[in-house]
Amino acid sequence: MESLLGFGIFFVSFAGIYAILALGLNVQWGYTGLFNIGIAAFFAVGAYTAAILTTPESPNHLGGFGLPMIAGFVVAMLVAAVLALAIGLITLRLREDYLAIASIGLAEIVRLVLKNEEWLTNGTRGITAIPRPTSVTFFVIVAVAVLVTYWLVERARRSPWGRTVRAVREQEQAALAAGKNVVRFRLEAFVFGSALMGLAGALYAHFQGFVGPEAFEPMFGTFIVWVMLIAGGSGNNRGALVGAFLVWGLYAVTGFVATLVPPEFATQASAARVVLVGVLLIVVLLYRPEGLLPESRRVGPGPD
Amino acid sequence: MSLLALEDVRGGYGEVDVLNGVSLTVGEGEIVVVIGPNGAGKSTAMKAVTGLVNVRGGRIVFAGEDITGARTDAVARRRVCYVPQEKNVFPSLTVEENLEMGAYLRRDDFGRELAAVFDLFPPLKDKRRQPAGSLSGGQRQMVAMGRALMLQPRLLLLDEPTAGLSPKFREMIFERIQAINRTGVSVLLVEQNAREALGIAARGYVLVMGRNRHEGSGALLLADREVATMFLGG
Amino acid sequence: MNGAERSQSATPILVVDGIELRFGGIRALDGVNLEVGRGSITALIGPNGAGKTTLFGVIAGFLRPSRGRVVLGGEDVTGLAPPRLFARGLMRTFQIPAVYERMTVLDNLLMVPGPQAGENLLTAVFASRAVNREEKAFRERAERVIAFLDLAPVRDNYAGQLSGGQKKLLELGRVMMTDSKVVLLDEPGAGVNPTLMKKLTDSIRRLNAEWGYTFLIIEHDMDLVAALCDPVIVMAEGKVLAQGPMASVRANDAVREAYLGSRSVAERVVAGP
Amino acid sequence: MDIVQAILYGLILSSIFALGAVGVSLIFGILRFAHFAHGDMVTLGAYLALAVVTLGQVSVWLALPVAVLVTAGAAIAVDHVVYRRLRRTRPVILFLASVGVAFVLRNLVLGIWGPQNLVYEPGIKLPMQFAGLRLKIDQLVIIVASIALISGLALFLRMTKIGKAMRAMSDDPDLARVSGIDTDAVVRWTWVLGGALAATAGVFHALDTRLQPTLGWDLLLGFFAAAILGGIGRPMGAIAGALVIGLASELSTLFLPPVYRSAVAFVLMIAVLLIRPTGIFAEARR
Repeated sequence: MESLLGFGIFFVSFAGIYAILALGLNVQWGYTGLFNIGIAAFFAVGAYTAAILTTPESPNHLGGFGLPMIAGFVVAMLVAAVLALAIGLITLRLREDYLAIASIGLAEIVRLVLKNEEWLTNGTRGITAIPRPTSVTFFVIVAVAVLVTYWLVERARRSPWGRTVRAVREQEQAALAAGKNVVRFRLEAFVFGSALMGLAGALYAHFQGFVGPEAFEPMFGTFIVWVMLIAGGSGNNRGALVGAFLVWGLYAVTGFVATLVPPEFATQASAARVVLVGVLLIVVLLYRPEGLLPESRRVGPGPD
Repeated sequence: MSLLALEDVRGGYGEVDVLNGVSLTVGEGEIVVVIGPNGAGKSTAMKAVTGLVNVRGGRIVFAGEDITGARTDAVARRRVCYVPQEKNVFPSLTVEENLEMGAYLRRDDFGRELAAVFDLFPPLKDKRRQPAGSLSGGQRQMVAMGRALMLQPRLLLLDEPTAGLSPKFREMIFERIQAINRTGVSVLLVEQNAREALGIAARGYVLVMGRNRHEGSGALLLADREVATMFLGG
Repeated sequence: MNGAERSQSATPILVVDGIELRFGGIRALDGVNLEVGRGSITALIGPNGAGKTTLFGVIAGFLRPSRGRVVLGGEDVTGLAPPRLFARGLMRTFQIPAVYERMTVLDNLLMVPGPQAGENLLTAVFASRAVNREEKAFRERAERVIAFLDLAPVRDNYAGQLSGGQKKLLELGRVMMTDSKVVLLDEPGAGVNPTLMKKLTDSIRRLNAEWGYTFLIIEHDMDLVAALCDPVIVMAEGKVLAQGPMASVRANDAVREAYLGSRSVAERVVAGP
Repeated sequence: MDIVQAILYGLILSSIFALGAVGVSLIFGILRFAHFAHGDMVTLGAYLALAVVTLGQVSVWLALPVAVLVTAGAAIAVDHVVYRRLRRTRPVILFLASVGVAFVLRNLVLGIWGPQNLVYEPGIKLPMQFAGLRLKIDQLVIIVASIALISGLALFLRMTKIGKAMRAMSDDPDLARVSGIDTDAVVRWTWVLGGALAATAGVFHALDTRLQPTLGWDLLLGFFAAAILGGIGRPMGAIAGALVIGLASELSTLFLPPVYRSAVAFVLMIAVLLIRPTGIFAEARR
């Protein structure tokens, strides 16, 4: 019973981190139509920033600041935001597919840096000894973070800002003709979403107590977040939450099944899990492209 | 029996209907012109014949066969050749390659048609190895019509072939249309230059709001006060 | 300024001076000169391909001319980006109505005024009171516009579901959400049924007379032009061919030539009227 | 001398980039979306050849044509099951679906062959030495064969009826239909060519390095960078793009750690986009 509760707390905490990633992506893709397939870059930068800032001194990597967790959260968001600003300034005035290519390139570069710049990140061995609260404390922290994030993005969506970024998504030319600075709105949405992804990274670092480059491979850093948002319902924040918990739940269940498989088939089992997620994405696109909870029609402040 | 008949055709792009009941016929060897204000559905009616538009009601019959909703390449296979108003050439293909694409469905030798097109439009001969995208508007129109002729069409569909052309070019295009027609090709023509078009046509139709408004011989329509009003406000 | 004073006004609000524009090898605009009088409803007519929409693109800052100037309210605005021109009181619509398909009619209207306090992300999230106050004013205006244009039944529908004519009305509604000085309408009458057309012309006339907007309108429907516009500017082949009241333009030989085509071919077959 | 050697290696990489980028560009021109699974199609081709080598006990050169055919068939099958049904939607949806396909393909390979490095034939081949330069026979074959294949493709697009139809459809799909071109057939041909070239690139790259489930993924950015530099949708431009990316990547190893090779391609592409958003080898149109 106790272990079941323990698993429940573990599961919800992990899913909560992905929920924040999915909400961040929703701001970018769901509201604004920005095709970011380099989520892993912002996730990883957030995680490593928090790790470096909060760990005790180590000869293996940059660090020794020993700052409190909250400082890690704030700086992680800032660093992710600055990175997004730089990439956004370059690509957001170009065609939409260029942001896709640039963001995935960024994710690859970040991964290469994490792997190879040992002075900074301790390379493939990763950063250990990141402060780890008890699982219950962490559960509370994640819960608060998810709620605050949800509140923020939902308020943004219902505001005139949310209305204008949707207009930018729908009809760039008309938005221009109505005097909207299209590039500025895109940039804001991109930076906002990326900062949330940085926060998710910082949470992840404290959740695991360890960060290494593998966690930020395209599958877990980017792709699964897309599946969550598309399956849940792009444009809808509740959809993003539902998608995150559902897809992560599915993944966790298959992970449990995989433990029953003899160890010599471990590779096959984990590959099969990813294939399953891929098939899920394709099936959703083919049969329910608007997701489980479609974008709601009524927006704007006031009673709803 | 007429070669082409549209019977109360309704339809349009996506969800919205542009055609609200268009009926017209083209007889064997005839030139028929469709005129009307912008947005009246002239081009859409023509595209409905080629299968590029969703037809939601009515019937389209060509040479006794129902071709409503047929695939676009299947319509071309019946030698119904369509020349769109804009984007009517393959810009990165050479003039000669554009003409070859017109003969795509033919398995026999089409050297004779190639020569005939160059006879009809002499300026193209010198430019045969140039990409069509580098040509002027008038020359593009010649390539576009030439492409359609390569298939030895039974019916030629021309969508505003003189739009944006200078008067000199316009006159020449209209003369060529008559020349093509004299070889036995039926022509359905959508035009803004109503007077010239009606001048060469056996019959004409006036469409308004996706419906037939008037029909009759070219001379009759030219003399009609309402038709005149539509184009010059009286 | 109201409609009664139109065309008599001494200083034109919009001046297009020697605009040239080339696409590839083709000269789409070949030295266009025209003036739009303050408070007028000016028509821009001409055969397809004459360069009318291209000229709109240049005036509204979507296209950069290779030569020439655009002067708005006495200031040279050539090459300014669309948002900057909007801020100076210029609004344009598109030939194919450019509505925000997956947004409601109301939201389509509400997004227009600007800059809005609530468009600042931080203000929007954290200072809701100021935003709400402003929003309330926009909503009232939007509701008036919806009532004016009889769009109430489709107020909460996605704009993508509207008919072509309703989209045209919505575009006009977006104009009404601004305090623009000059409005460029690209074929407001195309694809609009007669009932809506009347609504549309009435609206344009009232907006001109009561709200003080100046209109420059591309239109093919000559009934609409004759009923609504004065003066009429005729373009052909990238140039201005004639301008003046409808009657004088109609009588102009060059215009008849451009519109009806050269008489020679036609006259060989039938005698013209 | 180091520079000349780096250029030589750069040419090998360019050849492989060109084989992939031409496919990406062709698919973009005709199907109008960025095919994200192209890298994993490359991987699939490489491993299919391995399967033929191990099962049939034949040389990799005999296995190559089999791998090419099966990969082309797989590409058509995926199009039939997934992409065909999404053609009426927006390009991003197709792109996203191809991301799904990419992960499925890669993990099928991973599940079947495992994560370890594999080679077609065990043993070390010593490079030939001349004038202080090192080059293996295989590498020479890669360069020559790539040039031959791409010239062949160029001729195919220029001379054959279906090749011209492909260019026509890339220019204007509706006008192609109106001309009587069976656009479904053109789409099938596009996948055949794209798949065949991808499989070849995979076998070549595996010959030059080793087999690895992320082999194609690691090349994918290079394909896109080359295709974009060449002006996406213009297959022959992609060749020039591949040369630039391949050479720049190898030359960068002279002053940067080699692990950043792929990052160089990416940074270079971004730099070019800033200066000329349409790609350097694309003619300015419109």
